[in-house]
Amino acid sequence: MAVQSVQPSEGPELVQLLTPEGERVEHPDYSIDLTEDEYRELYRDLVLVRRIDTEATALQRQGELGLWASLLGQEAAQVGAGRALTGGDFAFPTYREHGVAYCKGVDPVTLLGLFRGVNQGGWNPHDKGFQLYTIVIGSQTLHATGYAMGLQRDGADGAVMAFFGDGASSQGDVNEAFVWSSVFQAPVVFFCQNNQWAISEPLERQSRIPLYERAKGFGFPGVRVDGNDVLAVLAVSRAALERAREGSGPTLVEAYTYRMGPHTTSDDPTRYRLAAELETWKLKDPIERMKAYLSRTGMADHDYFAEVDTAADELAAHIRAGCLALDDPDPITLFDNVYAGGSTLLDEEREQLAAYLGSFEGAH
Amino acid sequence: MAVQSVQPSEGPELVQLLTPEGERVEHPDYSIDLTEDEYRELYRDLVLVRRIDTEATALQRQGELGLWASLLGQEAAQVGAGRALTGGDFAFPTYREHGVAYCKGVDPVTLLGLFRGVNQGGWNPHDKGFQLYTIVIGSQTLHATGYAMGLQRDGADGAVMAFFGDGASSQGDVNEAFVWSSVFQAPVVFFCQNNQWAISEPLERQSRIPLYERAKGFGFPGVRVDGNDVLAVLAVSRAALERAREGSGPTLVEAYTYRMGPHTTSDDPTRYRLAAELETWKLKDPIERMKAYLSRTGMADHDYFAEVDTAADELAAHIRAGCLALDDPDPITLFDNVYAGGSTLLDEEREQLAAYLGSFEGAH
Amino acid sequence: MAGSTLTLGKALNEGLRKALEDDPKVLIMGEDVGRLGGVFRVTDGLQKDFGEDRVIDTPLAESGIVGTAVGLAIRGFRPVCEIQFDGFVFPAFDQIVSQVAKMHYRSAGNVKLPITIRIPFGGGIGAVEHHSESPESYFCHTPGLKVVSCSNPVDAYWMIQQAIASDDPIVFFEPKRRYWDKAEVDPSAGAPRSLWDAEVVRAGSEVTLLTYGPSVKVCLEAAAAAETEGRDIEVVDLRSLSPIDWKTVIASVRKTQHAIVVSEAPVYASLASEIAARISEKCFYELESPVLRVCGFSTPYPTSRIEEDYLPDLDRILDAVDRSLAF
Amino acid sequence: MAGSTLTLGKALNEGLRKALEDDPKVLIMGEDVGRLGGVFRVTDGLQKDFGEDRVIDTPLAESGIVGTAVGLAIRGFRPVCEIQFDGFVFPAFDQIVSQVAKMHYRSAGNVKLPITIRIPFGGGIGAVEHHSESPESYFCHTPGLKVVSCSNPVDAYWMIQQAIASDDPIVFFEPKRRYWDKAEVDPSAGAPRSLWDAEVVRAGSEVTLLTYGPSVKVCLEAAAAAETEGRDIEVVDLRSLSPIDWKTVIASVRKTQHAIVVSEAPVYASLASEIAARISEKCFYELESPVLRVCGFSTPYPTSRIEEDYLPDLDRILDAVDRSLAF
Ligand SMILES: Cc1ncc(C[n+]2csc(CCOP(=O)(O)OP(=O)(O)O)c2C)c(N)n1
Ligand SMILES: Cc1ncc(C[n+]2csc(CCOP(=O)(O)OP(=O)(O)O)c2C)c(N)n1
Ligand SMILES: [Mg+2]
Ligand SMILES: [Mg+2]
Repeated sequence: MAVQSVQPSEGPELVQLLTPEGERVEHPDYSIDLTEDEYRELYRDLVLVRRIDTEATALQRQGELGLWASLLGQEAAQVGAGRALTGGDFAFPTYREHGVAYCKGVDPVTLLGLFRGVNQGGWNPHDKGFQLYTIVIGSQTLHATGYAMGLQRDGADGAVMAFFGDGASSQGDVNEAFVWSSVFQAPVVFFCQNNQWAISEPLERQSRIPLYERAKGFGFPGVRVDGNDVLAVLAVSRAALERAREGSGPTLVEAYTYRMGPHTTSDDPTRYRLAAELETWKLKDPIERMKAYLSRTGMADHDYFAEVDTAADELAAHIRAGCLALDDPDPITLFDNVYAGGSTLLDEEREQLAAYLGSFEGAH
Repeated sequence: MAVQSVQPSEGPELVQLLTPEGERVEHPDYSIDLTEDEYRELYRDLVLVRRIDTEATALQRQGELGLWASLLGQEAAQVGAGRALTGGDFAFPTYREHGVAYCKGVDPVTLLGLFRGVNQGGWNPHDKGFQLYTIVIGSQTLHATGYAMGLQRDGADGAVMAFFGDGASSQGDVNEAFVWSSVFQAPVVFFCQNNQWAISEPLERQSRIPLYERAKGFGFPGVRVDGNDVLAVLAVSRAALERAREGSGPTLVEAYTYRMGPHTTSDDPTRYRLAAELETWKLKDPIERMKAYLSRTGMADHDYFAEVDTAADELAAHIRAGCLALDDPDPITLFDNVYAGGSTLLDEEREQLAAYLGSFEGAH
Repeated sequence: MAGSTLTLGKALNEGLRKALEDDPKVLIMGEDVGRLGGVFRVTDGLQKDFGEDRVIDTPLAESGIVGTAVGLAIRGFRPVCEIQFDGFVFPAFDQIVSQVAKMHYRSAGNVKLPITIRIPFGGGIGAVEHHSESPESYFCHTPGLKVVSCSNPVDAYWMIQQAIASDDPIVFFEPKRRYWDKAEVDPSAGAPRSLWDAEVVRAGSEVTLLTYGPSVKVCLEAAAAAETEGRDIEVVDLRSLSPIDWKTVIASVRKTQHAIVVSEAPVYASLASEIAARISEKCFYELESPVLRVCGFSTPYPTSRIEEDYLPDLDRILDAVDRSLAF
Repeated sequence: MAGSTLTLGKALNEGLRKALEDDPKVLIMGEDVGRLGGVFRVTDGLQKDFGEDRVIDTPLAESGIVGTAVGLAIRGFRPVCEIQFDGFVFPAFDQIVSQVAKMHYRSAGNVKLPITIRIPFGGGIGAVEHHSESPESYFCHTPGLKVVSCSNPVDAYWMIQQAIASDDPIVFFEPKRRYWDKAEVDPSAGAPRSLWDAEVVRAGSEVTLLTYGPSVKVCLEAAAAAETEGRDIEVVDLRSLSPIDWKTVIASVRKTQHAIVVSEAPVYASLASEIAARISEKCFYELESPVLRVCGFSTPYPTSRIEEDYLPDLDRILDAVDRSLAF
């Protein structure tokens, strides 16, 4: 494939390998060379991940989910990062990493349990190398750092990726994670999706300077990548993970992207941001540019795109059916798994609730 | 006075105006030009501040104080910073800022209350522009930032100085203070005394890179100054405070110094650090170099030094007498000032204790 | 100005507006409190009218919110901090417990911290983890703090103003699932009672329900339901959780001789424990049955699809009433 | 191996050493725990013998200590975190309450966090602010945590090992003013009892003192003093604070019919409240007098020169015994 030498469309510090128009560009430090199949697969990932999101949003509107946190617009950031992760790696997500979950092999249906309110995450983190969603902003960056310290102590080969948002960069925990990972040279990549907003607050409420520069203050490299360019994100993430695995310590990756939807389905972004901003970012859509690239280079044609759409439809149907099959838990299970070793206090309370619930039986 | 052009004895990033040998040197960005009186006064400050420290240490050894946190070796850092503060400025100390307290006009005797255990700080922060000692590491940096935001809102002219140590740089709160002050361009100077140790932990446990560089990650300037050079500290602090007052936001000043004593009188530094290190730093003594400078330039002679020593003796006598006069509080005062507006719960408890204590009266 | 029908959320909004108008030193600070007006719209319109310097959208850092509020208070301001949800107060816990609560004591009264920390609390809104908690006991156990909770629009309007006017730091718990409850609020009437007084919201003779915040409504409903069975239940809205208005509480229990504490918080080592312990001590001879507690279980707050089984509801309260009276 | 006389601090040190020897996954982490061996020397010599990778001097950040311990535990380690003093646990409170306590529940049992958080607690050592607190009630009120406290060298040696071996997160309170108390400890004897059992440390018939940690010794002294006046007092060392061994507690109170809870923590909304509430409920007919609480007052911990008046001491306990029996 011919790689054309076009200047990236954003500031020089932004790593970009694919322009919004779908043209390949070069970068002095980062490059990528995939097979045609791999390029096509990335496109497929992007489409399926978006479909997970639209289907879940629809399910929320129909009352099947209590809430949904949409990743619309952030597909490339998540697929690029998620596909950079290998078997021995472990990811620590926020509540929006549906695309990373998908890459890590988490069945999208199990993602819905939390948002439906039937569980707090239906997958086993140890099986997937993907921790449960963390809602308290920033906490997981310390967990990721600790896990990475564990990898070091085990002499294991893997690395860790900690996900967080632009808003999270202000939390003490996140900055402590920067201190610790640097001091211990822990094999962790801090992957910040700067989607420009923390609910209603624009980036200026968190920082006066680009977020990737935060790393400088802690003694490790920071890099800003076009978060809507899946190739660039993949390249940058792979390099950062490789650096971590080699024992060179942490890297901060700032994936510069945009939250195209509301913060969650409970949010009304028209109260705080202008439609024009959205329009600008629509032109940088992560899927469109990959599609243009595949078309332009002849790596994929209409049939392939149609096939992907069919797969997306099937996935959506699977999600919908799976969601509706997610039954409410038995009330008495609310006592389960508070402790690994049980507790006499809970035994007593469980008995009380069981007796109380039992008192209604036959009453109706 | 002739200012000789001698290279500073430390790395190029270290701002120094007076070498350990007492020679004046120039710096491209910072300079100072004081009257002879002012130079002499600084020397006097250093000597008196050290005497406060030695007297308090002695009082602790004699059982008159429960604890003392010595500032030995950090006199120049504190006097330089303290003398840079002007009337409208407010300082937020740790537990070791006896020298700053002295500069802010706090009677050293009132400093002892906390260490004797009769109160938690005997001065009124509002009167002195000097907040009470803060023991929980790092908390005061946020208070300082908030106070600075208050100055902004009042349209007041002052600035704030937040003191903390090298160890504190790892705390979430300190890094949040960096975020906030930068976002709001608050008029605050973060004054970090890097005395190389956080109890038994050397700087490497907190950072891989020089601490003054932390500021870069938050978008404001950081500068490292020779913390044993009172002239350089004064110059750098004045510049940073001026910058804050002008509305240009925070500065991080790292005063590079050394904790010559134990962490506190409870500590035994021989367990974790080498005597050789101490010897090296002795050669950089902040008082000796100022004395050499004054002698060399003829600004002061033996008589002046003797007069200062006499003043120090008097101060020591004042401290000792004052300390011994600090009486134990009446037990019943333990209920005082929990609330500004009182509390029925405390009223009840106070009555109970009073009755209980009363029951012993006459019993003996 | 005549009264108008307000939701509890709007009553808080009006109370905050009044406080901002009355005292230029009052500030509002928190995540999304400005342009958005808060995720529950409690601060809606306030930034527009009072400016960005007084209604401050802060960085996303709770310790920073409370820690800078301390500094602002030392400078003479009266900050009102919003914590977005109950489960997000813990990053600020150190600043609250070791600084906010202790500064007045530490300074022998020289430094006052008139800070109000608003926390929407409690469950029942079908939310995800950390959005339905009842952490009030942590704050009640902390000397130096005062803790209050409103249960209705009238109290919301007045109590928030009283809290802001207090020279002590106050943790102000707002029953989030009652934000949309409505009542007539008359600003011209004046505050109906002190911030520290409990209120007998329903008089009765047989058993006393002691409660606060979101559970007041549930208790009133339980009392109404019990009435149809001929039971006469008294309901006390504690309003102030620390300190508690023991006089009102003890008087009620002395009268009914049966007491039940109702709260959503996990029961173990909680404010409900304190109430039960103190009543048991003070009304030792008057009590005809043990003080019962209908509270959250000793588990983390569960997923929303079973939260109704976790929360004290009408049936669990009535069951306790039966047990209390049948003892 | 025969027994030897150890201080409580040294017994903990030996217990930690045993845990490190027995399981390569056990780690120790905290401020100054390595080279210095901890400010109380509880980890003395461990870094030298087990290396810097297993006995880790951490950055000065408590949230970081606990937060990274969570990650290490997910990776399969068993971290033992030291919080240097009671008053410095609060920066880690969010990680403890929202992560450590909830991870097992959140993950439906898939993720275990066998983390031990050691906290030297309590007053009486003449220290400055934040160095004498008793924050155990905060943790007892937090579902998902277990909370224990040792009171003597034998328990210190065994309980720390049992805590580390537990698959649940445990907050382990060490009575700092008892670090220098001595007793015979025999490692070959085997743990005398389960971590969750209370112990009747002195049998008696007239009144039960329920206590833990540093106050156990005070209660035993009070009981001894009372004996000279012909009073027969039972002392129960709770050992496990959450959950409590109610069987032992209730059995004792049913026997003596008088109960007094002794704890240094501020009394309001505390663990002592829970104990009083539950005993009042469970022993309603057996109790001959109200459950009394001899605890810290509802003030911040005072300056050291008056801490003796704040702390429950022998006289205040005996006064309560008198009041209980005279009721
Ligand atoms: C400690 C904490 N405070 C507040 C919240 C409420 N909250 C949820 S998401 C969010 C904004 C997060 O912004 P960002 O980090 O940029 O991530 P994004 O949602 O944009 O992906 C806030 C304030 C929370 N979850 N945790
Ligand atoms: C939150 C907190 N954790 C732990 C401590 C115990 N402690 C007191 S001083 C200190 C070291 C501080 O080091 P540094 O910040 O470098 O200041 P220095 O003492 O050297 O002046 C520690 C760990 C504390 N006071 N606060
Ligand atoms: Mg964001
Ligand atoms: Mg230091």
